[in-house]
Amino acid sequence: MKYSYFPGCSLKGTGRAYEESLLPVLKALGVELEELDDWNCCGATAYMAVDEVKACVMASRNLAIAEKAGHQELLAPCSACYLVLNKTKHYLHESPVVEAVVQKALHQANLTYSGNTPVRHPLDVLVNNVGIDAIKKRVTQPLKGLKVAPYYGCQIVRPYATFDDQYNPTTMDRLLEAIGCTMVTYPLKTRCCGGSLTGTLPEPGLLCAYVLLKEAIARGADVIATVCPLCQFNLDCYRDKMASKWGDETIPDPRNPAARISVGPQLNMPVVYFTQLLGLAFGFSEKELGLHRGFTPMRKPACARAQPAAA
Amino acid sequence: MPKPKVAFYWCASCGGCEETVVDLAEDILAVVERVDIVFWPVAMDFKYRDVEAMADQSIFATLLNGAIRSSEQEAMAHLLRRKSRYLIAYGSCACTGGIPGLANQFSREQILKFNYEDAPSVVNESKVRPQLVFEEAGRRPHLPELRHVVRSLDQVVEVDYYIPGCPPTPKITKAAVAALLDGRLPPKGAVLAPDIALCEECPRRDSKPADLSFTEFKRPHQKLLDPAKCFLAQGVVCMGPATRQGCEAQCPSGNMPCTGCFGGTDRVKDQGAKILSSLCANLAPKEEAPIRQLLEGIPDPVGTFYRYGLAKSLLRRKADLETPKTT
Amino acid sequence: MDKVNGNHDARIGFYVCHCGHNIAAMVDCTEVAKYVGQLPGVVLSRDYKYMCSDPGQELIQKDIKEFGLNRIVVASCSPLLHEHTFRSAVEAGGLNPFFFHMVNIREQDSWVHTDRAEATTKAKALSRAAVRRVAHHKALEVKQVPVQPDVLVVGGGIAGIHAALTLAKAGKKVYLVEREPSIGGHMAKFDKTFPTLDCAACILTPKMSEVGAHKNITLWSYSEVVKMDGYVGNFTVTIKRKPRYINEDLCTGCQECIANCIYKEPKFTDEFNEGLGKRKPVYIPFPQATPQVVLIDPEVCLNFKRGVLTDKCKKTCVEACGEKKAIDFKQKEEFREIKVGTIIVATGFQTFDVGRMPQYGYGRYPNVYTSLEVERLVNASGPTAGDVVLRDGRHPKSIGIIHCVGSRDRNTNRWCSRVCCMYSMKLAHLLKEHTAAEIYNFYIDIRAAGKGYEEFYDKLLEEGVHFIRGRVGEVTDWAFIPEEEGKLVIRVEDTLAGVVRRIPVDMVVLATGLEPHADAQSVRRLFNMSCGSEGFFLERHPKLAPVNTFTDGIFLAGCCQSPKDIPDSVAQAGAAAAEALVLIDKGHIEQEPNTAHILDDCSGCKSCIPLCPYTAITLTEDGKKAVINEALCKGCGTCAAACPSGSIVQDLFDDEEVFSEIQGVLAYD
Amino acid sequence: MTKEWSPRIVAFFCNWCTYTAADLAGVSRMKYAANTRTIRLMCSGRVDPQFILEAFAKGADGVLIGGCHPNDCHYAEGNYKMLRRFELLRRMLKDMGIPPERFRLEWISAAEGEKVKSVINDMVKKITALGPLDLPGKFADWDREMTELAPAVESAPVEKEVAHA
Repeated sequence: MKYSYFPGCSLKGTGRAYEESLLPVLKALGVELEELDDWNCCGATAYMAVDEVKACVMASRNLAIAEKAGHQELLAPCSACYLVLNKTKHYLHESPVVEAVVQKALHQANLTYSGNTPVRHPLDVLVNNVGIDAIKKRVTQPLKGLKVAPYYGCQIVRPYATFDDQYNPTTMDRLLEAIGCTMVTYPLKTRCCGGSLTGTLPEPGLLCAYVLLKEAIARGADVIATVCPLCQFNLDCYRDKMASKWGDETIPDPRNPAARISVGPQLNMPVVYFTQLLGLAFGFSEKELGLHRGFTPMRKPACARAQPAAA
Repeated sequence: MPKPKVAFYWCASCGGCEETVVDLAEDILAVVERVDIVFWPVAMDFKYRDVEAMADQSIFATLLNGAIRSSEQEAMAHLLRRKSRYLIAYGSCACTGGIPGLANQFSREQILKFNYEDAPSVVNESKVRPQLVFEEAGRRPHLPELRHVVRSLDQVVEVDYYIPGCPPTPKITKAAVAALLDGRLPPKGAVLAPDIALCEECPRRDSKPADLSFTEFKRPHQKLLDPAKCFLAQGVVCMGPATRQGCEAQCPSGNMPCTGCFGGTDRVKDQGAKILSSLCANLAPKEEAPIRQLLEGIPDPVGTFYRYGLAKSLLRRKADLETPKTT
Repeated sequence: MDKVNGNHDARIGFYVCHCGHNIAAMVDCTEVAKYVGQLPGVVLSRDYKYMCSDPGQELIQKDIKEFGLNRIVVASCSPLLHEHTFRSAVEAGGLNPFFFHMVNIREQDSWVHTDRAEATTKAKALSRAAVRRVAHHKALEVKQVPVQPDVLVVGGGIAGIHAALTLAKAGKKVYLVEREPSIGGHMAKFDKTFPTLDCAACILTPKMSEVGAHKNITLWSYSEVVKMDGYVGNFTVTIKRKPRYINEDLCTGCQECIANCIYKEPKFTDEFNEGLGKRKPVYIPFPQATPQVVLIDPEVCLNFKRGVLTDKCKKTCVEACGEKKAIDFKQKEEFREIKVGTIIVATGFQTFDVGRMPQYGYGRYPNVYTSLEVERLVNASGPTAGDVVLRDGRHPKSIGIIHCVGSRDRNTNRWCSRVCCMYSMKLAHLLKEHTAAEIYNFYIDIRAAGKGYEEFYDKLLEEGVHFIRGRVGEVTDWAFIPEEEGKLVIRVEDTLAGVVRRIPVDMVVLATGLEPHADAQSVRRLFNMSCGSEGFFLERHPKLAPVNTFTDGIFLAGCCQSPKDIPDSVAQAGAAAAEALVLIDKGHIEQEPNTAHILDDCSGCKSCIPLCPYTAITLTEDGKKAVINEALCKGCGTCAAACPSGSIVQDLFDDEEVFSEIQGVLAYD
Repeated sequence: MTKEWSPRIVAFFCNWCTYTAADLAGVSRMKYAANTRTIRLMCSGRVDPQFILEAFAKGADGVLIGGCHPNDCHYAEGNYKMLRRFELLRRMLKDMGIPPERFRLEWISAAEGEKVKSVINDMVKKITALGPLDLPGKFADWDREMTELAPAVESAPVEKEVAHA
C-alpha cells in the first residue's frame, strides 16, 4: 500500500505530534507514504472565506502534483486539508466556471488535473484498506481499560460524509476498541471545537471547546482522542482560561451519580491524536509519538506498560 | 412475321449469368428458334456501332447482367435502354449491385490503390494506374472511367423487370423468357421469381425447432455442417428466411447456407436489416456483455447481410467516404 | 422498388387545436393550418380554439359530410389523453374511427419548447407525417372481449376493506388478499382518529367483521399474490397462502390454545404492538382480528426448531383445542389460482425507518419513540392499557413531538406525508390527556388542509400545546446546564423567534413519514404498473384518471398511490370500486385493434414463434405457415418487426404507416 | 438547408414508458431542445431496423429509441429484443460510416420525464458537435457523377476507339 502524503502546515507545526505518531504507525502497518514534492498551502484558513475560487486553485495545485506523482491516492491527515481538497474536487466537477479558472491557473504552471485523484483520510485508510484485523494483529500492548472520548470534529463529516456517518461517525471508535480502549458514549463527536473563533471571538470560541471537555469529564473519560490539529489545539491550549471562567461549575460524578464534582480540577484531561493511542498500543514510547508535546502530556497507561501484553 | 430481337449484355459481373444462358443447354435452341439474337458480345462479335445503328425500341428485350460501375457500362445501359422495349435486370448484380456492390464500403482511391499497388500479388514499382486516355503509336485509345459508386441497373436507367439470382437458375430464366414471348407480362417493375422466402421450398425447414434461440454463431467453415438440419438450428447464419425463393434451395441442398442472392421479398425495403432483426431478436442472452460476445460470431454484418444487396440497400454506401467531385 | 406508395384517393381533413393558449402561445397554429392545407391529399385544414370541445367535435362531423372527407388528423394534445374522444367524433361523422390520426403538439411540443419558430416547425413536421400516415390507414374493427365479473382486492387496510365491501354490496364476488394474519392495516393500530377523535377501533372493527361475514367476499389473510397473467377482463392470479398451522375452517377463535400454551407468559416481540408488548408462539394479533383465527409462529414455537417441525413439544395447545382439531403442525403453504376481470391494488405504505436519521437518537435513547409506538402506548387496548409509561418506567412530564421525520427532506424523502401534522396534533392532544405533560411540537409548516383540520389546530393552541417552528437539528442527552441533566435535549432553531433553542424533555416522539413499501417495485412488476420517482404507484393521469393505472383493469386505492388520510383513502377506494363496476357491468371491454396477423406469403421459417411472450403465434397443422391467435395477441408488434420476409402486419402500426410517418417528419419543406 | 443547421433526430418511443415520460415532461413544463420528431409505437420491440435505416436514409442526423427498463416492459420482453438488435445494428452502422453517437437506445420509465429531457439535450449536444449526416445530400453528390453522361449518350459517345471493350 502506497499513498502520496500531503502533511499541510499543521502537521509540520502545531500539530507535529500528529505527524510524529502517524508516520511510525502507518509504517508499522506496511503503509508507505511519499510526501508530495513542493506542496503548498491546502487553501483552507482565510482563503476559503475570502475567495473560494483562489482557494480551489491552491488546492488543485497540490492535487495536480499528486496526479503527476502518478498511481497513488492522496492521504490528507489534517481535517481542514482533507475538506478543502475534497471540496475542490467537488467544485471542479460541479462548476465549469471554477474548473476553467483552475485549469487556466494550473496551465500557467504547466500542470493539469483530471479531477480524479482520490483524497483519503487516515481513519478511512486504516479501517477500509489496512483493516481492523491487521491492526489487532499488530497490537503488542493493548490499552486495556483506557476510557476514551472519541472526538471527530466537524470537517471530516461535513458537508461531505465520505467514509463515515455524518451524525454518528464510528470509524475511530472501532479502531480504538480494536486496541483495547473503552469508548465512552460521547454525544458531541462532531460538535464545533471553536475553530478559529478562539483567536477572533474568544468568548464563544472558548465555550465551544470547554463544553467538549466538560462532557468528556461527565462521561468519565481518561482521555479525548481527536483526528484534527485545530481541535486538538483548541481543547489543549486554553485550559487555564476555561478553569478561571467555569472552573467551579459542578457536574454529576460519573463514578457516583449521587455525588457532584466541580469541573476545574478535571479540566487537565489529555487531548491526543488517535494515532498516538495506536502508537502506544503498538509499543512505541511516549517520546516517539510526541505525547510529551501536549500542554497536558499523556503518560503511557499502566496497563500498556506491562510487558509483553497478553493479546 | 419477324422473330422478336433479343440482346444480352454483360457489365460488372463475373460472367456466371452468361453461363446460365448457356446452361439452358438444348433449351437454348428452343429460345434461339423463337428469337433473333441481335447482340451478345460474350458469344458473338458485335460492335457498339451496330447497336447504335439499330432503331430505338427495335430490340424486343435486353437481358443485362452485372452492376454498373464504369462510364462504359453506364453508357451501354443508357444505349440499350433506348434501343429496347423491355430492359431486364438479369442476375443479382444488375438487380441489386451484387458482389461488386460490396465495393461501396471503399472509396475509388482505396480500391485503385489496393489493386494497383498494395495487393500482395501486385508488382508495380512505378505505381502505374490506368489512364482514361493515352497515346500509343499515334493512337489515342480511351479507357472507361471507374465510378466512385457501384450501382444496380435501376439506379442508372429505368428497368422493366428483374430476374434475380447469382446466377439466376435456367428454370426461372426460361420461365421469364417464355412469359415475355407469350406476352404474359406481370406489372412493370416485377421481380420474376416467387415472392415467398426460401424456407418454404427448403428441404431443411421442418428440422428447425419452433423455439430456437441462439447461443452461438459459427461461420460455415468453422463447423462440420449437418447435411439435413436447418443451418440456423446449427448456429450458422442462413439468409433463407429473408431471401426470395426461386433457386430451388440449391445452396442448402449443397450443404451451404443461403447467402441471400435472390434478394428480399417485395414486402421488404432492406433485406439485411430484416435478417438482422430476426436473428438478433432471437438471441438467448439479455445483458449487453453476453449479447455482444455472442454477436462476435458475426464479425462482418455488412458482408454477411448485404453480400448481394449493398448497392441497393437503404444506406447504399459507407457514409463517410469522400464524395466524388463532379468529373 | 419502393413499396410505400401513397393512397391517392385520400381526402384528408386537418385540424390544429389552440388549446386556449396552451398550444397557441408557443405554436403558430394558423401558420401550421396554412402549411398543412397545401399538402397533397389535404382537402381542408383548420385551426380551432378547443378541438376537444363539443363544437370542435361537431365541426369534424360536419366537415366529413360537407367535404366528403375520408381521413382526419387532429394536432392537439397527447393521444393518451384524447385519441378516444376524436375517434368517437370521427365515427359519429360516419367514418371508421381508425381513419384518424392524432398529433401531439402540446405535451411534446408547445409545453416543452421555448422558441416559437422551432416549436412551429416541429408542429408542421409532425402534422406532415400524420397526414402522410393517415392516408394509409385501414378500416379496423374494435374487438370486444367479455369481462370476468369477479374482482381481486390486494391489501386489507381501510382502503382495501372499503373497496371490497362496496363491490360485495353491489353483488360482485370479491377476493380480498391480505399479507398479514389479520385485515385492518395501520388503522387498526391507531387509538383515535383526527380531527373528530372518534376511536379508530369503533369505526373500523364493524367494517372488518362485515368483511369476515360477507357471503360475496372470500377473505384470504396471511396470503400473498405471487403471479398475475392475462389482461383486463381476464386476469389469472396465483395466490400463496402461508401456513398458519391452524385450520381456518375448524378454528373457532376460542383462543384456548393460547391460554394453554406451554409458555405460561408471553415473551416474544408483539409485531402488532410495535414491539412494546409480548405475545406467545401461538397468538392472535389483536382482540378484534379478522379472521378470528389464531396462528403459530414456527420461529419460536417449541414444536419447531427455526421453522422446522420437530414434534418435541408437549403440545398442550392441541389438547386444549381438543375435538376441534384445528391445529395442524403439518400445514404447508398452498397456492390458489383464481380468474378475475379487474384488480384493485391497495397495498398501503410503510412508515419511515427512523434509523436513517441517527441524529434523532432513536435506538440510542430509550425514551425516543416513533409515532406508531405512541399510538399503541396511548391505546386502551395497547400493551400498557393506555398508561403512557416510558421505557425506563417513568411517566413523562415534558414531551417533544418532532414533525416531518422522513418527510420534506432532501436527505431522505422529499415529499410531504400529508398526515403527520394532523396525527402529531392528535397525539399531542391524547398525550396531554393521558399525562398532563408539557408538549412541544416542532414543525416546518402546519399543514391542516382538510375539513375541520384547521379548527383542530386552533383547539390545540387553546389547550396550551407549544408549537415551535423549526426543523430539529438533534436529540441529545448531553447537559449544558444542570437543569438538562438526565433529560433528552432537543436542539432546534426557532425560525420565528430567530434563536437556537435547547429544550429538555422526558420523551421524544418522532412523527415518521409515509413511504412506499420496501417491495413496492416487485409488486409493481407483478401487476405491470409504473412507479413515480418517489416509488408510489403511478396513476394513469394525475387529474383525470387518479385511480387508474397504465394497465387497463387494474386500479389503485389508498396510500400505495400517495400518502393520504383515512377519508381520502376511503373515497379513493370507493372510486376504484366504481371504476371496476364500470367494466363489470358493461360486461365486455373493447380492445385496441393493434394486433398482428400473418400474410399468406409466410414461408414458415418459425423465426417469430419464440418471440411472442403470449404464445399467440403457432404453426399451422401442416407446419407450412405461422398463424397468430388474435385473442392472445396484445399488439406489441415485436413479431412484425422481426419477420424476415415482411409477412407479418401489425394493424394501426403497419410498415407503410410507419415508413410514411418517418418520411413525413423528415421531408424538407 | 438554407437556414442554420441543427440536428434532426427521429425518436421511436414505446407507448407505455418513454412516450408517457415525454408527456410527463410536458405536463411538468420541463424545457428541452426541439430537435426530436417522435414516432409512437406500442413497444420498443416494434422498432424494425428498417425504420432506423430509413430514417437515416431520409435525412435524420440521429435516431433515438426509448423503451421500458429491463424487466419493466409492458409486453414482458420487447425491450430485450430491441436491445439485441441495437447491439449489432450499432456496430453495423459504424462499419457503414455512421458513428455510434448518432444511434442511441435509452430505458426511460413513465416516471422519468427528467430523463427524457436530459437524454434529448445530451444527444442534441453530441450530434451538433458531429455536424450533419445528411445522407440524402450525399446520395445526390454521389449520383452527380452520372448527370453529365446520360445526355451525352444521346449523341452516340462510343465512336471513339475503346480499348478492350
